[in-house]
Amino acid sequence: MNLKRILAISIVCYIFVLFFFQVDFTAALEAQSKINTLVEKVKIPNTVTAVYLRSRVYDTLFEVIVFSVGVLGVTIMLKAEPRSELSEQTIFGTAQVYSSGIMAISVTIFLYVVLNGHISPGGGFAGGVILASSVVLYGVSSSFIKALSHYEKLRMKILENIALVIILSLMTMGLSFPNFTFGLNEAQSYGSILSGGVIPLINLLIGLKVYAGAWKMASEFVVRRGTL
Amino acid sequence: MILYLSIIPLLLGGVSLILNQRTKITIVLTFTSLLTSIVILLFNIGKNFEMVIGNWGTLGISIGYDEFALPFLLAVIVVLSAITLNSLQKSYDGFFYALITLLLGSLNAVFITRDLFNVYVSFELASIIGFILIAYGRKGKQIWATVKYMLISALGFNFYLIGIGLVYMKSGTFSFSALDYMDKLPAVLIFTGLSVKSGLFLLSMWLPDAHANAITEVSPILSGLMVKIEDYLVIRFLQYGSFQWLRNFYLVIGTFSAVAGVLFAMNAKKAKDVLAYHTFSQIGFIIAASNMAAAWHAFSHAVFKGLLFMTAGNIKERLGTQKIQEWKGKINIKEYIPLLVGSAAIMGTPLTSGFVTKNGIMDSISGPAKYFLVVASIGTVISFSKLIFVGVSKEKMKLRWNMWLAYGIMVAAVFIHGIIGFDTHHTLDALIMIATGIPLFFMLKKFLNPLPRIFERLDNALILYLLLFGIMLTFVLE
Amino acid sequence: MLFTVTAFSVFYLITALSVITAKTNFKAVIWYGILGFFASVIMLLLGAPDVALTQFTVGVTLVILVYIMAIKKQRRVRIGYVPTPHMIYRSNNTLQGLEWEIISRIQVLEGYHVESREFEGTSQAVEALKSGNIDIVCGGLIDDNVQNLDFFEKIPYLETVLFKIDDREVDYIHLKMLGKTMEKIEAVPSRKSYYIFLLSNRADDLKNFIISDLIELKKTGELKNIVERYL
Amino acid sequence: MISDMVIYTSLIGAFLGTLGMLLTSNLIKKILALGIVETSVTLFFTAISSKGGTRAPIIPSLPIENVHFADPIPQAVIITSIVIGFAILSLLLTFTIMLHNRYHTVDIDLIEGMLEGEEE
Repeated sequence: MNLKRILAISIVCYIFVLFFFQVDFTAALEAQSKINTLVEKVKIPNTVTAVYLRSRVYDTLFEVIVFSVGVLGVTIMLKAEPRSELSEQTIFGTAQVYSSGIMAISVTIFLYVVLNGHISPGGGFAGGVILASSVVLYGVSSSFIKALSHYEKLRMKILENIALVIILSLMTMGLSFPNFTFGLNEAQSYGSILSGGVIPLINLLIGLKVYAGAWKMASEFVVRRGTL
Repeated sequence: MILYLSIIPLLLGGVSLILNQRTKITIVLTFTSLLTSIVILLFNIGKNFEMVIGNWGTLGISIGYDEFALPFLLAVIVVLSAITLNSLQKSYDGFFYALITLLLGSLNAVFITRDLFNVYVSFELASIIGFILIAYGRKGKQIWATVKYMLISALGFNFYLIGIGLVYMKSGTFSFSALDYMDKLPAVLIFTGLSVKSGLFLLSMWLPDAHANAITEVSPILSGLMVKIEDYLVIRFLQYGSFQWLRNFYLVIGTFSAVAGVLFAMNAKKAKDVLAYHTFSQIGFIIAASNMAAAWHAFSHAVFKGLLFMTAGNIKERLGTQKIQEWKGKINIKEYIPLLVGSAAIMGTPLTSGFVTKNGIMDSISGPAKYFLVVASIGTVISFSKLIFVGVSKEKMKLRWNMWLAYGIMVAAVFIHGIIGFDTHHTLDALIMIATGIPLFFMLKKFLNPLPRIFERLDNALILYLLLFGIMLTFVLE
Repeated sequence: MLFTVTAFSVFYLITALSVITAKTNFKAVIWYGILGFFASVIMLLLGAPDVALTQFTVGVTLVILVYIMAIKKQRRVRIGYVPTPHMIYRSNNTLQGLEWEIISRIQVLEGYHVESREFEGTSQAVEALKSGNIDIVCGGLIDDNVQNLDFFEKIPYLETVLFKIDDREVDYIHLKMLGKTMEKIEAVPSRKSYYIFLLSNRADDLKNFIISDLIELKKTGELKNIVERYL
Repeated sequence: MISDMVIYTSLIGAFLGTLGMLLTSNLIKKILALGIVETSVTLFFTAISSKGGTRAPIIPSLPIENVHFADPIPQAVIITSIVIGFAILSLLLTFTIMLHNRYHTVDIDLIEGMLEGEEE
């Protein structure tokens, strides 16, 4: 046991000492021309979103599928596992009030981050995760059964599936026709919400999809392991 | 056009993920995507091109197609169609077929991409599907095999990301062509980062556990296709300048893996363990040569190893055990023939695909490594004699049509490949190898006992991997 | 600028060290959350607000998930029983009986925490099962006693014979109880039936466990021993 | 200069994470250590993107100023990798729950010991 530890530490130290003397820091990076091209072609202020959803959208397609497979994998793998009891959750009054407040704020942040994803920092994934984590916090600290029921009430499952299909088809359109933007770019002034063409729509759908997926994943965990 | 090789299966797979309650629709979608892949592949055979998706220049993702990708794309189609046929009429749900469709898309994507980061993304999708498929039976052993695989491979992929980060810092693009002007460090990081999934001895010690414990339909995918991704990338990267110096290293580690894998396989007692250890050995052959012949050996290995794993899995499901001792006299002739064909191919018998491609590898290697590979070949004969002399029962057994078809596709692929490429000048060597191997098996039979599996523990596997990583980094120092 | 980034880098490394040297899972998770925070601050300073936002939100969610995972909470099984001699009854403040022997194996084999609750009659126990207050009902229930109810699972565990007295049917245990009070009964064996456990629909895992355990008990002959000890 | 420093930080972070994965036998802590490696790689990519400058690559108004912008491509790319890492870590946690339900422990030495005794 001790030998193993010493061996492990020495090997890892050796590797990283070699690393430090090898890394070559002389970079030939010039971002200006890339940014010029991106702004000229996509016409949105946030160039990261332009790369993420236009020039390298093929990667993002895979990313969306990886996330969906991950969520479904978690759900299906945990299906046969024993459930924990949820009914007897002790609720603190203050926590309930605060977490309801946080819920309301986070819905606003979700919409802002998602719809402004092409103008200011943000995007579908971050927005969806923000909303999901705040709902999980609400459920864990206040009433988990209430939080669980909204998934059925809002028909999130159907919404999520529709969102996935539309995302995939929009991305395929973007891959097949390089100039596919719904033609909104030209009509709107630079920097307004609608100037993104389909980008705000894709961001919103990714946000919904990620929110539903992350919430589903977290709720499966809570159902199996119990609340706080 | 070539882009749709991956896009169509991904789209249909996304639809099947949604419809995972309706098994029949997902099966139809799987076959549809297999058919479209075949059609698109037929249109592209013989071409050689590279292009950027959507005219983005260095900002976009480049894809391409050439002769190196053909064996791998063919292997994907053959193995996945056989697996899907074999899985019909068993109790698989729609999610399984959705995963198979997505796997088809992601594997096709790896074999056509020319972008370093896209390799990461599509490889990661394929591996996530692999993780879920290994644990599909929900048994303790399977879950532990998955966790081991996930931890080691996730660590390796972070090294890969550091490597491509260095490439980007130097060149400003993720395209493969940037690899021409790199120094040695990114090459080492990229190779070791990906090699956790390559199936080489010492580098991926999680493999026997995962391959031997997975369910019948999944083992062929893991052994036939998942480990081939890294083999393809090794062969592909060798075309670029900064990887050339690694060729000798590939030769050494490939030969070592070929011999060590055979040593473990000869001593194993369980059928799927034997096959899993032979993955080490055959991948060793491929990596040692790393040329066009190796690419075709990857194809033939995918087919005959898939056939062997599928047959062994079906027999295990029927008899309830995978110890070869207890199979004696219980195997039906209809299961014995695929087993025999697969074993003949892996041993390199003339007229099978293994003979053609193994000779191609042997021709391209010179020096002392060749003798070790001959030893490994004889060892292969010894260890597969266990499966050949297993004894056939006279009982009647009804084989369902889909299994007939599944076996038929693979057996036909083995023989067609073997007959097209048949060449007389190595026939005598192959026959001599088989003739020495079988008597040796009967002599050594008593001394063969399973070797300890101490290297396969999680911590030891991680330490071995990092040890080899350290050795490779030492070579970078001038 | 350089100073700020240096300071946060040092903090980042200190928190990383704290995660790997933390004594408990709980502390490790808390340090991991702080690590994600420092990482996203560095990213923000380096001009990558998108990455910082994503990293921060993912970090928070992961912390929540791991936190839930790391808190060990055992499965609780609540048993409602109708006191019945031989089957399940309380003596010297401990439960005893045939059914108790079978059910309490969950406690030993699966490590679940078992709580018991007493009911006066079968209907009250079934009512409690319906409202989700208990998971299992036992106490000499027969297959015919409960019908047309779809919110629970029946698990038959022992074969029995029903006897006919006058115009009502009585099972073996109740016949024995009657035998103690009355002098003479005319009991005619009428037909076969089963003793059952009633399981809440929500307890799939319990159902699987009890069924597989019963098969094992029957195979090893232990069930016979238990039955003989009490009847 | 700043980005070089962050590159060093991220490499040391990856080093600490790798060590953490090797030195503990607690599965949950192994997963957290893997998370450290992933976060460090994310930092590495942001450091690369800021090689040319540390101004966020968001252009509010059109004539593009000639200041030192960060490179948007590594940033966009690493967001993808964060998402994939998140999916993998949550799958790992799922499998940890399943292992805990079967073996009642998260200690890998104990789990491996129990598995060796298990047949088929």
